[in-house]
Amino acid sequence: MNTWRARLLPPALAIVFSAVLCSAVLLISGADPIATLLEMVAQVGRGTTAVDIINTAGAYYLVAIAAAIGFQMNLLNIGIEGQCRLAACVAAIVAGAVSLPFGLHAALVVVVGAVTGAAWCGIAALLKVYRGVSEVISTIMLNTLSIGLIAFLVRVFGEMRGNSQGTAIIPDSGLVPGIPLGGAGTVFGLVLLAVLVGVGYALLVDRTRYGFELRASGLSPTAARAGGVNSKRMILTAMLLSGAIAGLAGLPEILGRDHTFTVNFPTGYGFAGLAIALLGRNHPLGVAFGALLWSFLDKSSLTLDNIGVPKEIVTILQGTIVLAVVVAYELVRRRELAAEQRRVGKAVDTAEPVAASGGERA
Amino acid sequence: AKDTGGGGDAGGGGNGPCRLSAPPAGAPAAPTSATTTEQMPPPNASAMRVGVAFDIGGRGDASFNDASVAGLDRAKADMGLGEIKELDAGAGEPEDAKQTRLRQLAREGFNPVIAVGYAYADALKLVAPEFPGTKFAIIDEQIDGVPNVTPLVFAEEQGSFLAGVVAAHKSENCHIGFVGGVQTPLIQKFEAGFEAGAKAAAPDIKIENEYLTPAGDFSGFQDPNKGSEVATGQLEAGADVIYHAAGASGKGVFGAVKGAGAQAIGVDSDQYHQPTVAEYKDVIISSMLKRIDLAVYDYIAAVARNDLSTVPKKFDVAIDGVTYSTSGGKIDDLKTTLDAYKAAIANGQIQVPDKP
Amino acid sequence: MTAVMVERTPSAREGGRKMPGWARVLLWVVVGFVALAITSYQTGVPQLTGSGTVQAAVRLGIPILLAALGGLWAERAGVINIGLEGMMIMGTWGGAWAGYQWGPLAGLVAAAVFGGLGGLLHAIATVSFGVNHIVSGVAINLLGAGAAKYLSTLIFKPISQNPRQSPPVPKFDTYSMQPLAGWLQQLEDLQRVGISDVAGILGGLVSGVSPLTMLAYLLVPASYLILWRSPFGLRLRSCGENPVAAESLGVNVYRYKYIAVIISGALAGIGGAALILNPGQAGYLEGQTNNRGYIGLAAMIFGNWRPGGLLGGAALFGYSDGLQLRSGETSVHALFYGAALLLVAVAAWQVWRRNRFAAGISLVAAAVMYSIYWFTDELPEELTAYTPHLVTLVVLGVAAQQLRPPAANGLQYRRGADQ
Amino acid sequence: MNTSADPVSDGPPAVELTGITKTFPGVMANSDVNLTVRAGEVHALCGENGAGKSTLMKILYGMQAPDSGTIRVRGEEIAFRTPAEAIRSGIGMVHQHFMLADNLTVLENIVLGAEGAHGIGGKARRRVLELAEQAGFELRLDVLVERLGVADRQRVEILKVLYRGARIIILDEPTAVLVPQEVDELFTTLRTMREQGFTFLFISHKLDEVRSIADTVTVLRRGTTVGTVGASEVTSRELAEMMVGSGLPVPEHGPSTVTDREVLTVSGLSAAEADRRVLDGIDLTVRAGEIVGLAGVEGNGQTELVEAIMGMRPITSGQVKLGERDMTPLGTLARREAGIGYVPEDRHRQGLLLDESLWQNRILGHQTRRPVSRGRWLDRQGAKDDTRRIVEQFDVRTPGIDVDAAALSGGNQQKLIIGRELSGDPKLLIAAHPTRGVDVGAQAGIWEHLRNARAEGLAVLLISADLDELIGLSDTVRVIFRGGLVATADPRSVTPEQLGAAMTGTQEAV
Ligand SMILES: Nc1ncnc2c1ncn2[C@@H]1O[C@H](COP(=O)(O)OP(=O)(O)OP(=O)(O)O)[C@@H](O)[C@H]1O
Ligand SMILES: Nc1ncnc2c1ncn2[C@@H]1O[C@H](COP(=O)(O)OP(=O)(O)OP(=O)(O)O)[C@@H](O)[C@H]1O
Ligand SMILES: [Mg+2]
Ligand SMILES: [Mg+2]
Repeated sequence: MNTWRARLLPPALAIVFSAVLCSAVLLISGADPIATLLEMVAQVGRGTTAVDIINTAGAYYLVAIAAAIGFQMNLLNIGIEGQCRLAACVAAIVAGAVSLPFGLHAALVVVVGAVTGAAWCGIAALLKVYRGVSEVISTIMLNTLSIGLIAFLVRVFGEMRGNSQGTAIIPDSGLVPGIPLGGAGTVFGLVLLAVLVGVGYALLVDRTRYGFELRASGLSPTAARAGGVNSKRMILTAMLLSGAIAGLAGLPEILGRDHTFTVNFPTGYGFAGLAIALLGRNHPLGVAFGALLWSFLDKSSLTLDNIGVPKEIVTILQGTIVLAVVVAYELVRRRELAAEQRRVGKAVDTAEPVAASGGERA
Repeated sequence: AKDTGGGGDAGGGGNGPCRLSAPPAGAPAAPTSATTTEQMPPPNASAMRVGVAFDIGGRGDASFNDASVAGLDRAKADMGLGEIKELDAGAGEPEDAKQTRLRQLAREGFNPVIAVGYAYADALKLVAPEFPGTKFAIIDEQIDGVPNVTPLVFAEEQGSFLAGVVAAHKSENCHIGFVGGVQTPLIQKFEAGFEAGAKAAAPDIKIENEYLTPAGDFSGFQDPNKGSEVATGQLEAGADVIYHAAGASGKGVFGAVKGAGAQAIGVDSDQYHQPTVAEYKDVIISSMLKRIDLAVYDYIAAVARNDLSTVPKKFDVAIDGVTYSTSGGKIDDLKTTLDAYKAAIANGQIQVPDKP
Repeated sequence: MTAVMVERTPSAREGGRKMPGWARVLLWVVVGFVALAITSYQTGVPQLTGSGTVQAAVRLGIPILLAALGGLWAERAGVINIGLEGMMIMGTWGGAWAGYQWGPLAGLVAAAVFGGLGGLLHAIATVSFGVNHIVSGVAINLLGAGAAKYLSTLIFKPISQNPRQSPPVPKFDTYSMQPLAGWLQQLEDLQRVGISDVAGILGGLVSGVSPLTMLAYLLVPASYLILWRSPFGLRLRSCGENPVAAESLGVNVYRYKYIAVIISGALAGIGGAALILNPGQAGYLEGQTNNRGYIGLAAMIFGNWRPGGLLGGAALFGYSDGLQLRSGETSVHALFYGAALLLVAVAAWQVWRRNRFAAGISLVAAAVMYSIYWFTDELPEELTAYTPHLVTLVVLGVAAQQLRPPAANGLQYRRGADQ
Repeated sequence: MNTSADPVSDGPPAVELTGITKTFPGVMANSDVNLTVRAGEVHALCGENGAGKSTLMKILYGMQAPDSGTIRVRGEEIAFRTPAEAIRSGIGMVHQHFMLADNLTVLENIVLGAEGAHGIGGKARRRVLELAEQAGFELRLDVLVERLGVADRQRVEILKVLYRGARIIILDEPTAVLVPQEVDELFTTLRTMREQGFTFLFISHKLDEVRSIADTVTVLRRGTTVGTVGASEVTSRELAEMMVGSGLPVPEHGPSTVTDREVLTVSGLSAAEADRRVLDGIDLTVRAGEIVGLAGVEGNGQTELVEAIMGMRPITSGQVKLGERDMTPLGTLARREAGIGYVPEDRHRQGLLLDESLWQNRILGHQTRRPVSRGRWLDRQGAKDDTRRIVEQFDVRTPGIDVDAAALSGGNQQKLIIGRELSGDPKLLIAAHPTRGVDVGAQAGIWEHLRNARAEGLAVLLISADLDELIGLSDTVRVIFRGGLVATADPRSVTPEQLGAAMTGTQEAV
């Protein structure tokens, strides 16, 4: 399954398939699919859309890597949404409350974000490891609970600005300067954090012992156990890691643009993360591609109102892409395995010495 | 056996109607001269292109988005606007989506651009300075210091005060309820005013109040199921007039009220005439009107005249920016009382709190 | 000379104390009820056992119950269905669309059909294409939400002037089991210890019931009978336990999985319809399912993949939600008292099972609960709003290890492949 | 049910397979197979692993479709598309791997798929009891199958087939998991039923058994029929030669290499599972250069013992020592690092990452050690090089080390595992069923490697269901029964029957 064909064919197929399906839907509702696509592409060049795509892709990348770490060992961290929001909230509260020199301040905030995310995910991890509670259910519950907790924290530690409730404005020392591109907007400085996390993730999974154990646990928990992998420890650490990275996802926006956490903090990052990780096959580059695609669809869809096409078409497109991509992967995987078995069969046939050379021995 | 509609009686352990205090006397008749703009002939604005960025819900939400639509439509009819472009928001969208929406309108030459909802506040602070030649307005948020932004804000607490007075007078148990959608500062203004009004009219009154969700969980504006349960709870506790500020969850409130044969007060626009809740018409005795339509109309007219100073600083009872509706004729008997309170608020005799 | 040297004779095995399953369930129901009744009087919060609260619990619990039943059908056939939420959304849309035009009955049917379509898609993906069940479910949730949005923009907007809402939809009427409901109401009004509590709870169950609610009630025993007492159900369950074996006995596993998942979707769709067609509900409204599909899944797991159990899960959720919505912080606060009582009961049970350690833990937890009750007057409103979720999490944490999912749940099955 | 035909009738053959060919990707499982089974006989199928026996039977049972060839049942040509159709023609199959749903009751398992006959209620129950009585089985119908032992499970399988009114019954390696006494019981049942007119297709690797029960034997080799002979006319040796085309390998004792250096010392080891004792005070010693064989009927604690020694299962009391070092508090990885190699019983589930390349599989279990890792980092090059070494030394037939483990045949997968577990100079090897389902050639190779390692001072704990293998390889044989070690046997003098008696707890009889 290591050929480029096997890697690239499925997403390409999926995107084409979804595009065809959505075109059909568009045609039924009387819109021109080509014009719609052109309009969406054109939108990238307008205003700050290009930069917004990059910025949001950064956040998406982080949540998707958080999801991918879980997927590597068949853990489904549906709680990314809650971890991301809660971590953003707590980090913003801390950021607004302390005063530290520039740099150190932001570093502290990043650490607080990661720790909060990890801790919130850790509840699910502990419940799974010690009480056998499915992480799917516990993280769903934790997502909802995080909403209440955030509301509580914002009320107690936050302040009111006009009609919006938010945490205290973060002083300049806590901010992370971005890369200003004039009228095109400002790329968040913490997008670099996403890049770093990506590199770290790639190294971790491919080159380290921990990464190997992670993958092994996912591919076959029983084999991993027999191979000395401590499954409890793996579940715990993988969930903590996943939560920590999820906890970073809200920070680029907060430290780069909003300078506060308000109760209007965007929702839906968690599920986007799951979908993007699937799309990118948990591969560091694949996920990057997925994050950019997702972000592009999100941002460019803002223009669809302009040409009278319902924005919802993009949600349908996203859903179809996810489904189509996994189907395509499965089909390609089956074909590749059959091909490989044929190859092995051939190799064995040509090298066939004797079936039973075991007759003679000492 | 089939439960016949309205069979339940809400006044189970009732304690009878309230002892009512007299309406404030001696207040001079309210300065009915509404706004200055109203009296002038509508200007011609046929060349004007108006951009509108809606909050979640958009055109047809039967709430504040729709109220601004009403203002736009009237402006178009009276002043002949050249073009109107409306853009919708998505649920839970990030800040940059709002910015993009505003920029998009400004860049395409729409002027003025009206941002509906306080959610646009931060985005507007950022975008407005980028387009100094474009005039912006924002509904429901006070933004100062940006010269090309006009805030259009309302004294919801004053309108809700009147709703409180209505409720106190109409309650047969001297027990009323308030259902808030999401516990945000804006909705708390409704609660504060309602309570103050009810207490002013009947100092002994019992008031239930409950929010569907805490701040940040905006599903409270979208969950009639919960609205219905909360209202039922209040009705069973003895309340018999319920005022809601719960967006689309209000449907559930009306449903519960109708089931119990009690009375309800609507919010924002005249819900008696609203098609989406037409089936509950008969229990809606009044609505607290928040005249976003008026604000939008005034603002467009002011832009057309190129004189923004005529836009009121705050749309309050004094200029009928917030008021009550009488459709259905259920509170015709209260008109004088209400107008007395109105006058007292307008001339400062009564100060309505905006925090509970 | 013997080649085998005997070392010792094997010892016999010992067993622990056991109790039949039904008796345990009954016991816990009784214990829970007694704890509730005592709490209700000691804390002075009659709502805890009021018929109003119970009715609210029923109304809030029915969509969850139906979603949970949907989960049961799919997972008993070995297909994890996390796409319930999406199917429920499809159901709400379908229910509103047909209900608006042809009345509530048609709405109910359409909701089942639309939910079933979601199930069909899930079946195609998971059964025919071997897609990971959770992945497919996530995608279906996206698709369901997207499709409902799109359809409602297309179809509802011209009528309701609003792309996110349907026009008003006619509702089912409600019925009460008279004269029983009336008698129970009188009993409850007497406010006598015990009797009034029972009357309140029973009264809540038999009054103000809509046909849809009745259908949901019926679907629980019906699911049990079909799944556990009919050949069809045996075959369906065998697909969730050991599909290879089932196939080898001539069971068409694909077909049963398809049927199960489609039924699952249809049940979720009906759950969506409960949000549309029951009295007091609005029509279709974007976002109105508000994660009830997921909660349904949790209720099913909570109920150990059994109809009776998931009924309990849905009831618990509906009850705590109804309680917190209707009587707010005070009653949730009182629940801590109840929790302390229950934990004492658990401790007693553990002592009986000779599990000292668990008994000790339970007692400590009971003390914690009681001190929370004692030292606080009210809980932050933001947190009580999510009582049901917290309760679900805690109960799962306590009970999860006794759960027994179908053996082949979530596994990919391909015909002709070994294992 | 039709009237009982007299045994070995002259009518049309019960089953006639002609020219059956079946290819899997890369494997020709059956090529032009011909087989004729007379009504009322026990017809045995022999052949080494992968010869295509199971595949042929699955084709007859409608579970797999042949690429070409015809099937006749009682003279009538039939093309089965599903097992249901085969069942309707009176064919039943008891699979090599049991096909039972653990979480369903015995009754449910039996009536599943055949509910049409008597429903699933009282009528069905009466019918099953009736059949059980006929076959001489005693079973409680309402217990969950997960609570049954192997022999009982097999009875359930047979009842399943009978319940469907099958007259032609395929038994795929029914004796592989049974001890001799249970085998005898099974054969008694088969003989009775043969008298009643049933026809059996019987697959086994154990040639003595084949000769004792079968009327006719057909031998398959590499997917084709080698020939059919009367069971009474051949010796086991002749059969074996037909199967492999040369002499049959038998494990043989070399000179003893046992030292008195104790490598593994297990003392007083007990473990429990949900109130049930699964290990009961085990004392066991394995010395350097010694192979200790563990005999026992499946489910008597051998799996649990291995897991406890590997640190994969919590214990309630006792101690495990490697040399002088106490392993008890250590985890699995630490035990592996200390020098324990482990060949798990289920290579697909426990031995391999099927969807990973061979060299990634080399890392599993060794992830902390050279040459496959350096500290916290993997050494990819080192892993690849060492995998090439294993492929070479252990004769793993593969085109390269980048193919997925799933693409390899069972025997080659097993060789890879043995090679891996003998890497890094282990002091102790725990080998659970190291040659199960491995063909004769590979089997001999694996034995060879075990013996060589023993000669170099390796201590081996060998678990096997194949008593010949146990007796042939071990220096000492211990018997495990109900979680306790109940007997010790000297492999040089013990017979399989004696061992079997000890394994079933009837050792007094010896
Ligand atoms: N589903 C399958 N896909 C691919 N190859 C298969 C499949 N089933 C069997 N084979 C291959 O077909 C060949 C014949 O297998 P079969 O199971 O019939 O052998 P067997 O004679 O029953 O062996 P054993 O003694 O191990 O049971 C083997 O090489 C096996 O690898
Ligand atoms: N379902 C399947 N799909 C694809 N390949 C299969 C399948 N089943 C078996 N194979 C292939 O057949 C070969 C050996 O399979 P087989 O089951 O005959 O092994 P085996 O020697 O009998 O081992 P085991 O005893 O573990 O089953 C392998 O190449 C395996 O990949
Ligand atoms: Mg095999
Ligand atoms: Mg076989």
